Amino acid sequence: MIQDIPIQYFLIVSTIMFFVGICGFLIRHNLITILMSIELILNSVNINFLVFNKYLFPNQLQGNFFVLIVVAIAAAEASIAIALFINMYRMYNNIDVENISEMKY
Amino acid sequence: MTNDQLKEKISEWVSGIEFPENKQYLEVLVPANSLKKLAELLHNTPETDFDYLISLSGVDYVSHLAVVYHLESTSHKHFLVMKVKTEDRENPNFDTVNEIWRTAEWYEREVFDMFGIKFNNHPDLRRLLMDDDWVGFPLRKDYKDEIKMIER
Amino acid sequence: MNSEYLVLFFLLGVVLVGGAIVFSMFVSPKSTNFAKSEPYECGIPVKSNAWIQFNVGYYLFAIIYLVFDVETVFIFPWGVVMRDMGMTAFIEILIFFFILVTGLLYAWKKGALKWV
Amino acid sequence: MDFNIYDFTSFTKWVDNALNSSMSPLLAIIIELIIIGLVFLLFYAIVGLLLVYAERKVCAVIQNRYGPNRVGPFGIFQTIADLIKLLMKELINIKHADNFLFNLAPFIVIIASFMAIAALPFAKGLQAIDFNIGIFYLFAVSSLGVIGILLAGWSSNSKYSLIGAIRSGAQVISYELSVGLSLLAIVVFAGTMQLSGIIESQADGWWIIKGHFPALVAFVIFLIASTAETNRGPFDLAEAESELTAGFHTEYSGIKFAFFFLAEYMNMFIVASIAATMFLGGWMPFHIAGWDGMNAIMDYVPPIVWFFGKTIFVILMMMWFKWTFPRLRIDQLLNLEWKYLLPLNLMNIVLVAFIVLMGWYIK
Amino acid sequence: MGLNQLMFFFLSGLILVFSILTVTSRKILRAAVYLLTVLLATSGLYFLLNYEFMAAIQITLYAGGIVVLIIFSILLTSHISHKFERPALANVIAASLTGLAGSFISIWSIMKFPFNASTEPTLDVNMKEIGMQLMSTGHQGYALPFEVISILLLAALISAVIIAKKGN
Amino acid sequence: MKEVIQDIIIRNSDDYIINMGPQHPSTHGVLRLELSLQGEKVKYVVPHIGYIHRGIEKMCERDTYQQIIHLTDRFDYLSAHMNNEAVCLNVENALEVEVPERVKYIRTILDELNRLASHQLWWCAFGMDLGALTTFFYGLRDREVILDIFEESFGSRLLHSFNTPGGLMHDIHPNFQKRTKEFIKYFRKKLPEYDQLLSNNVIFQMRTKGIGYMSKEVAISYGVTGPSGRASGFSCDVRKNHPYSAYDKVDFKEILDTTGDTFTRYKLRIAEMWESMNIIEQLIDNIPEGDYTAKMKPIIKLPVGEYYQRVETSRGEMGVFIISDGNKFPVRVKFRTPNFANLFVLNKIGSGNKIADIVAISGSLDLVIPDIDR
Amino acid sequence: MGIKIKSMKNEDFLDNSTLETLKETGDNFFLTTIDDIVNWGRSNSVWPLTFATSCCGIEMMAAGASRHDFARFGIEVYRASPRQADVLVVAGTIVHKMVPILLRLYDQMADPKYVIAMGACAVSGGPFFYNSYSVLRGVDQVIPVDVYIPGCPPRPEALLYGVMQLQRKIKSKSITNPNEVEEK
Amino acid sequence: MNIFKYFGEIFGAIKSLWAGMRVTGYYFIHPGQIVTQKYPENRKTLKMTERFKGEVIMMHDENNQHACTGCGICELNCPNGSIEIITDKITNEAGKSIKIIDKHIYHLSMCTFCELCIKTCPSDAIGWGQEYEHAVFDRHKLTKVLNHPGSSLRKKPSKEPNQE
Ligand code: SF4
Ligand code: SF4
Ligand code: SF4
Repeated sequence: MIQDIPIQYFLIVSTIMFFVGICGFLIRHNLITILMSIELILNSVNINFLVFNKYLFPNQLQGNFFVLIVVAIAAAEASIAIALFINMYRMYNNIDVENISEMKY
Repeated sequence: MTNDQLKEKISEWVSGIEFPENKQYLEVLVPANSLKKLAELLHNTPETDFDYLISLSGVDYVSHLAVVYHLESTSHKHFLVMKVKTEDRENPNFDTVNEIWRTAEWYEREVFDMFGIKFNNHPDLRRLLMDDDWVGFPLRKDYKDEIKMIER
Repeated sequence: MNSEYLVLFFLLGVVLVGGAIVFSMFVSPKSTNFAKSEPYECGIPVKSNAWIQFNVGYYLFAIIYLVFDVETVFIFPWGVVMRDMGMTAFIEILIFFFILVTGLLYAWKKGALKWV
Repeated sequence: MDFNIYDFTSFTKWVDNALNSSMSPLLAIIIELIIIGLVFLLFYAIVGLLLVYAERKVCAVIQNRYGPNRVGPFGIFQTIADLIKLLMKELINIKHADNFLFNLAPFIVIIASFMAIAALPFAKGLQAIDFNIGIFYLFAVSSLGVIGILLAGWSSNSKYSLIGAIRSGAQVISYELSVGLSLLAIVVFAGTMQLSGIIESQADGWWIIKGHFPALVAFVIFLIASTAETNRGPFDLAEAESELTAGFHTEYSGIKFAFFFLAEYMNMFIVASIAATMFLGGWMPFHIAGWDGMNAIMDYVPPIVWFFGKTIFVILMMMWFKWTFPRLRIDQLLNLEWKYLLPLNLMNIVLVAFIVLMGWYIK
Repeated sequence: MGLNQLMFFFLSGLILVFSILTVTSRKILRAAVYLLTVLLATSGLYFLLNYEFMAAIQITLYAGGIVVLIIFSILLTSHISHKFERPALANVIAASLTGLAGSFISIWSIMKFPFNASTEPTLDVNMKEIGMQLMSTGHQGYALPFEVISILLLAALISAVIIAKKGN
Repeated sequence: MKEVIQDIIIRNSDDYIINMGPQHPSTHGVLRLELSLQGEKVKYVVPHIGYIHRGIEKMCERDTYQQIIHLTDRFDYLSAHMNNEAVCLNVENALEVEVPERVKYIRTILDELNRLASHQLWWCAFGMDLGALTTFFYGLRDREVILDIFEESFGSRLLHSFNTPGGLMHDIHPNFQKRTKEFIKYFRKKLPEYDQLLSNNVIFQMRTKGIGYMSKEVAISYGVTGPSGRASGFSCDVRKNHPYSAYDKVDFKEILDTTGDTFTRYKLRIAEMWESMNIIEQLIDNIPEGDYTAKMKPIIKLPVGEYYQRVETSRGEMGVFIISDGNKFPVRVKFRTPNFANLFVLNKIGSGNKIADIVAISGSLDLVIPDIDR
Repeated sequence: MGIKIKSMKNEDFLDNSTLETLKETGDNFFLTTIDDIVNWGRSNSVWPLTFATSCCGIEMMAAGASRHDFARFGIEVYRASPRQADVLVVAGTIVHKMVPILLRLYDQMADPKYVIAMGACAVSGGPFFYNSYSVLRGVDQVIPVDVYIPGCPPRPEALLYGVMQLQRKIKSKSITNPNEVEEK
Repeated sequence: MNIFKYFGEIFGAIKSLWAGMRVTGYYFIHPGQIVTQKYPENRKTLKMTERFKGEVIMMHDENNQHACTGCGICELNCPNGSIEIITDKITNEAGKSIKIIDKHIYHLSMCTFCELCIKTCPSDAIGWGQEYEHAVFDRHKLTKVLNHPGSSLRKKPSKEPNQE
């Protein structure tokens, strides 16, 4: 645990980050921005994992491994998502959510 | 082929051909309307085989405008100068030969740029060396430009 | 105890660049004309505004990179313990590499590594 | 080797104690930070200027000429003159460009190199941060610089810079992998990622000697990949003069441009010192196990000299590359990475693991 | 105020400000740069927590990998003059209400919940430990996830290649 | 019926156009190339010329024949001597003046020296285009030695105006033979270094092999001459086909190759350098004694008629076409310059390659822009 | 009062009178120490733009090559982008078609910028002064020129000499009163 | 792909790269090969060749006399008008009115060093000067008057017959 900083501080930061991500998810139409919002959300989750690990179970490493796995999945997801976006862009010349309905695959 | 054989052959192909006097080499003066035909024949006939257009120049003889083609055959090594002329200074035009010798495309653009001679069916007849908005044809003998040209 | 050092070095960069730019802004001469603020293209006024017709190669490599980057991250902890763990770690990494190389070979075969 | 006359740990401890005893801990640490900051700022500037000068001289000699020799003795003030001039040069702002990002790009490039310097071990105890993941940290921050290049290229609204930026993006991220994997070979040998630990493990011989063949392969791959990662030498496609005029920094003028210039040289310094640390023993003197007499003599050379000597050696190698080879084309560049370096690297790591498993390296 | 707190407030301030900027910026590349700042600050938090490996991973994968990829795709797909439309007001209000309500509820419950910090001795997180656990097959071993992730990545690679090739 | 070679550029309004030049390090002057890009690939190349069109042909119409000489220096400034010679030979032929043997020998030697200097400059510029910066300095270092020889005899390094109708301006300097021989010895040692540094380098070979292929038909139809044409198997060496000066007295090979890619064009020029040294060595010791100029009237008037003379410059066939009406000024002078035709082929062999290849290809054509624009 | 250039005396330079009048009209006869430092930096690091139109460009290249080695004067870094260049060496003929481009390049250079007219063509039109319809007769008609180097082409030494003249001119300027930005 | 070919390629590549590095490396460790001449330092010893074309000068002897008769042939022959002859009429001792040179104006800024004027001058009055440092700040400084002030025509051109 960290001197002088209660666990709630970290949690508040991650919570706000999480909901900012949700807001971004809702208000933007551009797929890349939506992807960025998702990254924000995942990131806030990661903070939580680590903070819980640090404050509540300091003699274990589970939190760390979960973060590792989340990051790996995030990377895989991002790479496929971007492949899709760029393909969409090549077809429709823009990448807004509206076009998803037209996608063939 | 020797020059005489060439002469014979060419006068066989097209009528109205003249052979002006020239010390160095064989010269033919072609009427403008049979230029394309002669050029094609010269290029495609295996005995003549003029496949290399060395140079294409415009000339202003004051009395008339002319275009001079220097031709060579890479296989037979013979040399020929082909010439066309026109008296029309306002709107001179000839057929293009750029499908026969590709290099002619730019040479013709240059002649157009410098002498104002137009080439029918040329794919891209724009000014080559001068600006697009340049007025006049600089290499003509009657070209004058008091501002840009200091004469001596 | 390390984060303050990191922030310090971060700030050093900011101070160096920021300071120099601000200083330079005050002392350097200024003049404007029309052409100066135009983008440079060998002295020709920029005309076409079409967007770049990009190439699949550009981002395909980026995507493959991301995948491999994750793998690299995972191998590093392995590297540390390889000496201590011995055989187990060796076998695990062989499996891991086998899968990884399959991916690489697949991409290779598919022509994803070829620049078109 | 417990006793080392050139150990800086005691010195830093002493500074720490002196400050702590005279003021409050918070103030003490802030003052400490400021001192460190100033030292590094100075260090950064001096190394950058010297490297620029060195490169000019080296290329001059390679090319049968003198290089700068009229400003000060042997022209050593040449880069200072350049610096003054660049500082006094106008900063041009481009119309239609994204000014915020345009100005941000040099920050990112410089910050990335500063972050890397934080973890470099210059001598025993002379290291700002000794992470236990040291080398991995360096690997991590070295991937940040490319963002600056991408931003610079995009925000200048110029075709040349955009092409340069995209090229360099594809290039840097590709070679990042090879850099990481070739470093991993040494991590496997040393069994630790802590830089000080890695250096200690080379007390009886450098890894390039102890690890013989695979370490040599890793070293060569690291040299190639890091040259590419710093956009230098035969891999300077992002700023290929003869193709893209000045590449991604075409539109930058004055001091902003100078920072890109500086960052290139600092990155070169950083990768060279990583190479020196990982493969050539860092500040560790040249030791051969058993030859105690020679080892003792070697110990008298200060570690900082060893460190900089090795770094300069690697830097010279990189300059030598740059001034010898023609530039690669973008597809060949990526081919080299994906079809040659990466597979070789993976093979090499398996080989290293095998050698470690069997204990066939020189202990 | 201790140095730790100072650092924490600095970093979390960065995170909050820039994450809000990320979703509100109308220029897409700027949004990506803001996101980068958020991620870097997060890794600063990890450093503060003494999870250095996680922090470095955060930099490598998020900042150096995903953000670079995002920027890359932005470079390829959008022009510098491009700006987002301002989103519809109703949309904004709805989204921010959701966000506010959600975060209020969560924060409230966080404040309510009695976290009792563990008194167990803190494990010194060094790389050896992480590596051992990651590679070991026994109890608390993560060897299986380790291999599974490689398969996940293989799948991601293959699908990305297929998708990208399909465009041609 | 022979096949017709066509490559009309079809421009599209939404092509991604990027301008290379007029101010660009790799266009060697003020050539402007309009590249249409698709990613890194170039769809077509439109060369724009005229940024250094100086109206020399017009100026010639108001100059005497002696005065024309100094203008000819200035289009292909790297083969200044050959350009001079073309005009001089033309005037001499028209007047039927027999120039002394000594002049012929000296002219031939100077031609070859000039060709060497020009190829050296091309080599270093080509290396620099491909990013090998050191070649620039090595090439120019060796070139300086030739320039020193020139300067001793002509008083200037680059544009010497040393020919005059009927002969030469001065006799060669007494040191000329000695220094030329020294140079040949020196350069025979240095030329293999060029190979080690660049020709054998894998990176260089990867960059140039198989790039910018030009077939023999294309070369002839586009009138690509000089080393670029000969690399495609177009036997166009004027020195061999229509010998002038002392070329009929020396024994030399016309170097031909049929591969026609960028690397062949490169290799061919290196081989030409060896051949040039052979030619010089054959002549340098046998320069006959005699006058350095034929007797000429101070005011030259060509008889009425049209005259054409071809010489081989370092870039290809150069022709001078003079029309005279018997006055001291010509009616029309037309220079057929090699680079004009050589540049036009760029789109044909360049489109479909990458930006970097365009740089390599245009470098291998060895363009001198004022020679195109005149 | 002379301006010091390493290894060459003030009296050895031509055209000192113009320099003196320049200083007097610029009412900055007294240069401050800061001026000295700044001018030292500026004059010792003039990076040229790679801009060569014809024959003179070859001599400019020769001046950069091993024998003459431009780099000794700190002029090493040829910049291909006008943003980073300090001096525009007009080496070669400028024709009317080129004038807009030359102007644009000059405009795009960052201040302070200098122009050297190298060769007869750039100084006055040179060999193409008479009878040519397309040559600009001297670049000083369109952009302000700092140093004129005659010759056709000038020897590399002449260019180096011209560069030293430019350094002298730079050293005679003051930052508090930079010579007026000439409009053209 | 053939695995041997793969490694063979790598090996060949390294060998060829090493060949190039040997060349540059050789020069790096042999600074004696440097060919640079230090220009402003070697000004004293730097001599141009005797035929060097620096600028056109008019030869004056110790009595400040030259050989130019003011015939104007050089002006006529100069392709680009770099020479202007301004003549003056004076009456000589014999009472005859003759033409002498007043100003032989030479535009260095335009001269192309073609040597025609020197070649054609019937009295060999002009020749090449060795000066090459011409750079000035003011273009008008490049217009020179070749005959020195107060100089006069040499009485008897007592020299070998003209080469031409
Ligand atoms: S001054 Fe002479 S050498 Fe220079 S560009 Fe003009 S013609 Fe060429
Ligand atoms: S050298 Fe030529 S250009 Fe110069 S003054 Fe004499 S004739 Fe005129
Ligand atoms: S210099 Fe010679 S040619 Fe010219 S005016 Fe004098 S005497 Fe006549």
